[in-house]
Amino acid sequence: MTYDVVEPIFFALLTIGIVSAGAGVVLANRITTSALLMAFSFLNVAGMFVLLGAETVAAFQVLIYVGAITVLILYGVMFTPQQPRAYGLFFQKQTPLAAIVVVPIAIFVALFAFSFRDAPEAGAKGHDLEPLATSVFRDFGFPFEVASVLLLAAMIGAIVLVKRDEE
Amino acid sequence: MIQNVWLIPALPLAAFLISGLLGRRWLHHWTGVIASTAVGASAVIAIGVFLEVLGGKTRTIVSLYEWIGVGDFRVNVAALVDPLSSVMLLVVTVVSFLIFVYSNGYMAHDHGFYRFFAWMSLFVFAMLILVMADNFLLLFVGWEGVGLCSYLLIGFWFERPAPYVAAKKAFVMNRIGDWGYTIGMITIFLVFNSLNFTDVFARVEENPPTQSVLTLIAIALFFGATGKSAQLPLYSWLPDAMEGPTPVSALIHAATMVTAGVYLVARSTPLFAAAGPALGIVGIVGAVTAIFAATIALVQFDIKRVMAYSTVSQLGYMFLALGVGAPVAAIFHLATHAFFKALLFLGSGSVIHAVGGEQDMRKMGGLRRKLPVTYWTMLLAGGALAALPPLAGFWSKDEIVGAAFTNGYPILWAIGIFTAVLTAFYVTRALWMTFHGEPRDHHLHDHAHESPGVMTLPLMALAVGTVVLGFAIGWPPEAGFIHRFLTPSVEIPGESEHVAEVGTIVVLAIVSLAAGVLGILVALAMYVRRRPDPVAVARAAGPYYRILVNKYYIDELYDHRFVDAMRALFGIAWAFDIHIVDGIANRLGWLAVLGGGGLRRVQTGIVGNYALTIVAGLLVLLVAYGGYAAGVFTR
Amino acid sequence: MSVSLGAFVAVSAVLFFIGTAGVLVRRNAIVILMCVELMLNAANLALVAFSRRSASVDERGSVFVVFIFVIAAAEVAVGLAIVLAAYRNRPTVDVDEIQRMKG
Amino acid sequence: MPEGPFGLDPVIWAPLRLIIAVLLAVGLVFNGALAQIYLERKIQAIIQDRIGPLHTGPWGLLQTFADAIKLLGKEDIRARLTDKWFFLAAPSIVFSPMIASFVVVPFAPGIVGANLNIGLLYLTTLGSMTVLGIVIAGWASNNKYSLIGGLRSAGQLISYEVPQILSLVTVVLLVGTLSMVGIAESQPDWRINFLILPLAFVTYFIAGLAETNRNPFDLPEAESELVAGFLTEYSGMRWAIFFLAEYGEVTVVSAIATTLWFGAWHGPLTDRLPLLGVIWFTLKTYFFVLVFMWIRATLPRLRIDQLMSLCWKVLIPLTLTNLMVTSVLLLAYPSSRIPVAIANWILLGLFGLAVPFFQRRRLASLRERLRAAAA
Repeated sequence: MTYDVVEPIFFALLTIGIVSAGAGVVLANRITTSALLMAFSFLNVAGMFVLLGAETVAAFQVLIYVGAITVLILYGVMFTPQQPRAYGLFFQKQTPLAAIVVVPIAIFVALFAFSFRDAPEAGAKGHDLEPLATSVFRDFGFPFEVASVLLLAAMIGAIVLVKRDEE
Repeated sequence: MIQNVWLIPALPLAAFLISGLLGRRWLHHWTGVIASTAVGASAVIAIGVFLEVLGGKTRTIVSLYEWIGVGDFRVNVAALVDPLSSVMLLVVTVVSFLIFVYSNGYMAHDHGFYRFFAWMSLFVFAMLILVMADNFLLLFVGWEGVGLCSYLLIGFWFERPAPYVAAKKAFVMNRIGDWGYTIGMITIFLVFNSLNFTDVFARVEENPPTQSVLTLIAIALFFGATGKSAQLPLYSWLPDAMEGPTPVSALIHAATMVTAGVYLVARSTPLFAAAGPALGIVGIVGAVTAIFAATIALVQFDIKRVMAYSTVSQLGYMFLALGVGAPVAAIFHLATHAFFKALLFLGSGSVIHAVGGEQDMRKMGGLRRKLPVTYWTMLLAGGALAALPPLAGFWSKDEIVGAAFTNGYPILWAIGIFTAVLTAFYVTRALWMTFHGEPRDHHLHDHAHESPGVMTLPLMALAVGTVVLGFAIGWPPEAGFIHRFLTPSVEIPGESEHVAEVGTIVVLAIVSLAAGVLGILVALAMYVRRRPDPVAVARAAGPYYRILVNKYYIDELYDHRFVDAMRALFGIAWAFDIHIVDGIANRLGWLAVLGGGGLRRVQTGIVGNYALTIVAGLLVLLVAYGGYAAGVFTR
Repeated sequence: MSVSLGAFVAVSAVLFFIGTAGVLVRRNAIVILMCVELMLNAANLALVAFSRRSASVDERGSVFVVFIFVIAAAEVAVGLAIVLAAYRNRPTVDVDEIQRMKG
Repeated sequence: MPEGPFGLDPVIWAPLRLIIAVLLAVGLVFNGALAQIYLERKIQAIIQDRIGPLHTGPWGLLQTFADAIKLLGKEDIRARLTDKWFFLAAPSIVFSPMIASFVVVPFAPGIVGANLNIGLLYLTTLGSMTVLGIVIAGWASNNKYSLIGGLRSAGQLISYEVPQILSLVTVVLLVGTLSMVGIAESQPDWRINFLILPLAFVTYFIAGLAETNRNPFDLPEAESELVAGFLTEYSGMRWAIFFLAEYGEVTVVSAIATTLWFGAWHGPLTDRLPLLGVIWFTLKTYFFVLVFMWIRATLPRLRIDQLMSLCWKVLIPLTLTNLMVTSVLLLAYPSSRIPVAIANWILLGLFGLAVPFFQRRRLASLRERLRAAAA
């Protein structure tokens, strides 16, 4: 069993996981189910990253999406009342219209995507940790700083929004 | 040491940040100590830099970083350290330090203590940037910075209306001057394609542009200088600025900021020298301002206002010196004036402090015994102002007046001598009314007390400077240390200074000394012996006296003529705006309302609908892109 | 390299449009947030795929993924805060019933 | 390909290595948990001046086995209104990241499941996944005590992740690698990182206590206020899995501390007999496990607001300062580590001095308020 044989198998499994979990997020009636399926989908995407050889990004993916964003969303779910709803209240009224618009684009783009080919010399790429670190901290140092300011602003904004007025 | 010259402004900046951010809640009165220490450290470094410049490093440019780099437009944050700027650094830091120490006592009971020191530190920072800058833009940063601090500090007691109004007036008048500076700066960049002093002055010498362009630049810059240095026609903010705390008046409106204009012109000497009539204008404006302000000072009763008009007058002297081609004398007078005028202000502050905030000299009198230190130090400073040898003022003023004569401007020389008489008169009058005679208000007199040591020590230090400075660096006249030191950086190219013969110098010195003595004697005659009685003189000269008391009605003139004209203009503009501009806008508005009414239906308020629109737009884009790729649109 | 770059990008596209569909058809604000996250993840996948499989030697694509992480975290925090604030004003998280923006 | 250490062909060695590492991990977790429970009881008993388990087996050694058998044999209860799938999934979501952590733990030279170049990042990643399981457990139980316990735990874990990761980053800055093996190899002989970065270790250890929900940070399971927190509705084997996960986490945190600060497998004689490293490593790890127990027996539990303010107002500023100082000093003196060490010891000293000072001030203000309330 060489890696070339294993890779498509993993790829197929991960694809099934991503697509079915994604569809589950949209279709699930209960919001907690949606949230967990979303986390599962994120994990599968992380698997894809590992398959692509980007372990660092995969680790960040799990750390941020599963460890932080999903938990945040679960918090949101728990602070708002959720009840399973009748179909008419569950989907918006524009669903048929949305289907007409989205499906053609989706099919077109997905088919178009297959036209991308690997660069022949790209196969020998090693670990992504060092090039990633070099890029982030050297070439993109300034955007990195800006991103940190953005995070700070978001943090303050979120606190201000959620803070109750003290009377 | 010279590479660390940036520390000199950095320390006051740090003091500003610390006092401003932490002062209100935590540091309180420690801010005074912190700020004074920082400025003191700056002064020490400035002395080091000065010594190094003295040791032969006559021109160093310390570049911190590139501030602006757009195409050809390159501006560095860089310090130019040469004899001129090192002298200015020294004067600014030393005088600031003494005034900071003094302020610790003077402001001790003010609830805005930390605010005062934060802004004073910021001011020192901006002033140091101004004198260290190696290009016009960075100088402008300092220029605006000191203007801002001046505004903040004049309006320091903003709870009262007068300081607030005075601050606004100072700010607006400075802005008018800054407009001239900005025009000059932009023209410099357009003409020379650079804002660096070095580049600009080099190009002025190598391939000068037309005379008229140079004159325009010089006049515009000088207009900026008149705003900052309170010359005609933009002088009237300075007397009003006395509404600020006295240390502010001493530091900003006597010793440092108002000399920025002098510094600018001195720094731009090559430019002005090449600009033909510009120097003449500088000299005439200076001379007229000198005599003009001195006449007003004759009749003022507010002790600080006398000093303020005196400052305007002395600044006029400096411009006079610049105008007659003696920049060294101007800077020399700037330095000595910084000491004795700061001393006069601090002394008046001490008096005001002693009599509980009273500024009217008519209510003082006989304070000599109550305030011995203040009295003696102010007497020295007054002597310096009246140009009595061997005090500092004598050497520098004599050099200015002498230069006017030897360089061939006898009328300006005559004005200078006459102004010297007036100067001696009003300073004698002010000191007499304050310290001698019978106490006129016994209540104030009984409660007067000498200021604490933290205030009198700076007075004494400044007095030492007042006594020795002129002699130390001005001897022998026309060839003293200050000449040898400063000439390389302000020398007018291609024009050697007229060196007068010793005999001429002595005669000129005796004439100006006689002028000072004459003024003093007249004043003493009027106020000690009452012969002629000042009141009688005032009555006899009725209309002229009233003109002087009302400061030539300049404020009213500005108010009525300029402001009314502006109002009328604005009225027309307002009508145009209401009827034509707004009319068009309103008609367009109706169109928008009608169109919006139709489009309102699209705005459902349902987020999903908006998102769907976005995706539909994506679809349209894709179709368009597909068509483009397939070549539908090319055929 | 038996799985081509195109396949990864196709999966990314499918995930993206699943997310889009979710945003368009669901009514619950929190679910819509989740679907936006799915879309961001699809973009991440495409970026990493291009970054790893294209000719350039550095990790420019992955860098953008890192920035997307940052933005996603900020977005969720602020988005949830808005949802909670809106919920406090009107007891619903149904986007159809929050119609303050109606013209 | 890794070089086979015992003259073995690398083709044989590579899978063998994985098997050994997994066996070690499983052994550490399962046997370790049994041993740890026994030790915990005994140590607490000693500290509290009791005897502890005594009757089952010699010195009560078999007591934990008996307990384990009891738990296995218990009836599998699930309350009707719990959320079935989430209720079932939660224990494994908590347990599997913990067991997966052992893949990168370097037991001895060559004996490591996988020498990932992002090993430390991988560990923090897995640590963050635990939160999800706990939140789900709390929510699925359909019980307000469980829910509050779960939410508290999530808040606590997310908050303490920040100082924990910041402490780890300090070491990474010093060593220059994220690989656990690389970090272990960087501290030969006595030159362990603890001598250079003691403050980072202290902050990491405090954060680690919170991350594993141990005393004095065991708020999520505070019996006095929340019954047993998110564990309330769990019993039998599922409860045991949570428990195993907790002990496993303690072991992981101890193992990370050992690797990062105390030289991992390095010890006397390891240069001649590399396998001895396993023993050294286990001994060092268990030393920290014992410290965990010691702390549990001595310190009282914090209140939730104290817990949060400790994290956000003390630990995070402290670790950030430490990180900044360390990075600046490392940039300034790239060849020497002595300045970093000096700065770190000074910071640690300041921290140690400041604690009683602030504690006394806080107590004084509390007394003031009490007096005001009484008056």
